[in-house]
Amino acid sequence: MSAHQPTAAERFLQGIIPENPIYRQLLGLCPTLAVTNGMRAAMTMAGATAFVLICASVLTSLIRGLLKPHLRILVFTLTIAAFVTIADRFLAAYMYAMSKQLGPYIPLIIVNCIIISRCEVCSSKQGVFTAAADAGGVSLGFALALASIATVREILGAGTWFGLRVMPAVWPDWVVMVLPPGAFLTLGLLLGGANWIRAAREKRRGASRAA
Amino acid sequence: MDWIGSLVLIAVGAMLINNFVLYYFVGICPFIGVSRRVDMAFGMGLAVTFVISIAALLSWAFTYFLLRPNAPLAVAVWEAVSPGSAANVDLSILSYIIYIFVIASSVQFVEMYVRKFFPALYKSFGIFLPLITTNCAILFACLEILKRVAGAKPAEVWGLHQALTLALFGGLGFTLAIVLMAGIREELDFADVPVHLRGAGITFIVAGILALAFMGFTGVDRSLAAVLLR
Amino acid sequence: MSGWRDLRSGWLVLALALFFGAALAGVHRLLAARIAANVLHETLSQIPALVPGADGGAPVDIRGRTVYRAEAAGRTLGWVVPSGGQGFADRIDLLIGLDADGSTLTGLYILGQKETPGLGNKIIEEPWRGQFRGKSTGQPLVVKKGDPSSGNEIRSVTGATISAESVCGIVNQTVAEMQAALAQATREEPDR
Amino acid sequence: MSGIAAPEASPGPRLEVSPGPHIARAGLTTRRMMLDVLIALAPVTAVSIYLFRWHAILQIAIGVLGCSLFELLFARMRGRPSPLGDLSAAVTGLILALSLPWSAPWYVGLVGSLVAVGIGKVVFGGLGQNIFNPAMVGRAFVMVCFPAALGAAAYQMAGDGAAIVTQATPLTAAKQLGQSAPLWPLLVGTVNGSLGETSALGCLLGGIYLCLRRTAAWRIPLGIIAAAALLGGIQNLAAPAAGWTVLHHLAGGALLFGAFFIATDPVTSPLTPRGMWIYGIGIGAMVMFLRAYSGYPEGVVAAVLLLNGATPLIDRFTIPRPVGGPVPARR
Repeated sequence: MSAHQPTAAERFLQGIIPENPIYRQLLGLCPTLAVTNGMRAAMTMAGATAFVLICASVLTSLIRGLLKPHLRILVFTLTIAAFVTIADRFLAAYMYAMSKQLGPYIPLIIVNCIIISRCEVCSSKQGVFTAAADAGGVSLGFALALASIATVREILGAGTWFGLRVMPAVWPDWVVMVLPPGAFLTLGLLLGGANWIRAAREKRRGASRAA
Repeated sequence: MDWIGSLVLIAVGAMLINNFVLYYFVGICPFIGVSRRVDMAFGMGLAVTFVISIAALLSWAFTYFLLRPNAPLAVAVWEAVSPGSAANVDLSILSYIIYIFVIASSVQFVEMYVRKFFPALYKSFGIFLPLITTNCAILFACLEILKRVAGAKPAEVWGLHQALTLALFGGLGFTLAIVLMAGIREELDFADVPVHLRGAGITFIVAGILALAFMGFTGVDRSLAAVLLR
Repeated sequence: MSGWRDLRSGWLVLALALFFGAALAGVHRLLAARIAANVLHETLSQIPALVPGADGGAPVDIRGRTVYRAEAAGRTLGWVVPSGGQGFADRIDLLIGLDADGSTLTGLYILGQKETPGLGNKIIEEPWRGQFRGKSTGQPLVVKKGDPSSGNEIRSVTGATISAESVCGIVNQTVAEMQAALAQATREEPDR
Repeated sequence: MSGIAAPEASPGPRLEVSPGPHIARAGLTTRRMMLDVLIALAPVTAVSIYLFRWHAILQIAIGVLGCSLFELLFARMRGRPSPLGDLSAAVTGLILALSLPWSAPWYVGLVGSLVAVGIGKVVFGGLGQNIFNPAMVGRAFVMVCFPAALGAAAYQMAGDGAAIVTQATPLTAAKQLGQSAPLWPLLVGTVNGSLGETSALGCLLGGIYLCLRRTAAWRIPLGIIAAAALLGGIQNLAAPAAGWTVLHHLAGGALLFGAFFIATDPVTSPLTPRGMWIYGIGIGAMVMFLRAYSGYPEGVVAAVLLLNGATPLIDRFTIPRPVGGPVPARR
């Protein structure tokens, strides 16, 4: 590996905020909108996605020397679909109620662009350790993004967080927040907020460099 | 009339009430990515509708004959290999893998076919076809069909006509949503949208308002089917 | 590229397919029973609440319909019938408890629904669905706004009449079908 | 549609027809137009205050003050001058308040104002650039958000004020109980309903004023009323309901209020006469369709939002071609 290649630790940190899959890259939006009406569902989804992403990254990294260019995507898809099936069955066996609640969104991890893009961009070109660190970082970034959206939606929409009451009893639940329109509006506004924070930080950094 | 009622229920549900994009959030990537121009959006919508219908046809056939518990073809194969062992054949664990290959190959096939026989059409929407493989709307339609074929009670197992209705009207609903969005986004090119909300942010907000408007259709499927069943 | 080389370069895919096939077969072997038990448990665990006195049950097939016989000490106390239909927003799936001859409702449980939160989804709450307990199945149930006055009336859900009527409709239809099936089953096997 | 075959059919230069910026329609006359709308809303406002007493005054105060406050706040956040002078926030707030039931809790109007101004207007760049009618965005949001406070049952809460406030609204009564109201109260407005929608004559009076002043384009309300009357007539022929005539279809519910005061918002409606007809007829047909088949008793909010969303497309396909037709392809 050449000197300018990012190290495993850098890869890990990159995925969390600077290259956050949701806020920066706008990937994997389908589960981001669909399962963020509560923290439990969102975190289960984040866990399942992390499992598939890390397993698929490690495996593609292991076999990266054997990959033929024209069969690459086929191999990735096969790998991801197999791991998703495994995750799906484990959820159905050990978290049946949650698996029922998440419904089709667990199998839809197969077409989550985050995973295939990490396989393509990173793990098919890097060592196992780096690939795993990258997958871990991206998973963490994905989990944080889901948590931010789910926090807003669950607290406003149901007055709870992880199912525990956090709002005072007089709080009138904003039902729309746990329904589809609330998902779109929350993500839209949070994206604007994230851009604003980033712009403000860059401006400050630019100002301090000038001074 | 009974089956017309059931088809209306599925069609209206898939297109308006439980719109693939605005209710189930599937197909968001092209909805955000290819909604800058109305003609492009329309092409994408048609391409998705086309592929989704073909994928639904194939996945229904696979599910019905091979993947559901005690599917006829699976049982026949088991019987042929070792007679008497087919009491409880269930290949549904292979569903996801088979669907994703069905989708990938139908996209390939559609691309080849359109390029060969409709070059003009290919020129305008051929570029979208490779993108569609990772469009979750298509896998979602396959999964809905799986639920209605493998998970349903014997009397409620979906036939091919129901699967195709879901796919066709789901695709048309996607087309409707993406074309509306593209019209709005063309208009927004002239608007003074706050800089941090430009692009994806405002698109999601518009989608949220459209989703609110589409909630007005709640119950329409039920009433229309009731009228037809009467 | 020739066909033969295509095939040769595909060995990795074949190997992976075999590997994943084996892995999935293993997962299936390991978990299938447990998943099936989860599905069954979802219904079986409701039997004591749906049919008073019953402590368990088993799925049986009555004229092509899977229902659950609610038992105590081997005696049939009633039936738990899974059913479903269109609600206000989406499909409603429910379990209906009936006594042994199908003449009285003994309980109602909502397995799955997507009715409006805070309004239509009140159908899942005990104060509303508890009304069905003890209702005679002699005549169809009807939804009434305000307090029910006669035996076959069910109080509506405030602001969500359609959800309430949907549930009542599903119950009425299922009970009618079940009664017919029970009558026919008894005629065919008089000793049961 | 045209986009698919176009590159093949015309190898010549492609002409792009794009809708003109909306800003041209706001400008100097905004304040006058908004003042006109406020004047036109006076009759229905008076009727609602007469019927619902301090409930109506409270809702209107919350709506107008809420919208103005949020407008000011967001302008401050974006570093823009205060836009309150153009009165558009007041109009949004008044329409929002008039579309609520008398019994709505105070936070409904406040949340509605926040969403109407914030999500309906400011995120699009402010007045003149919004795609959807702000008051209807706010109304739709609270309708889905607080179903218990805004559903059909909420109108019938026991309360003080006149006796009508405990009746079912005419549409709810017709839809759920099959009862029809006598026509005269529907016209005058002595029935239950959202604050501003009860009086058909009040809506007509204000609406005709708006049309005469050319603040509202007459084609839009006419299209809505014509489509609703036609479909209502067909519905009556197909399934006659005792005493529920075409006039009931028009006067019961929010159809006239929506037709004159909401659908005619020049920012969110089409620019061309042909487009206005399509838009108006579309809203009227959609309202009747949703009333007949959706789970909600009324469909004006959803119909207006849907056709607002389709307005860019309507404009796109009805903007006139250049004189002499499209440029022919060169051989």
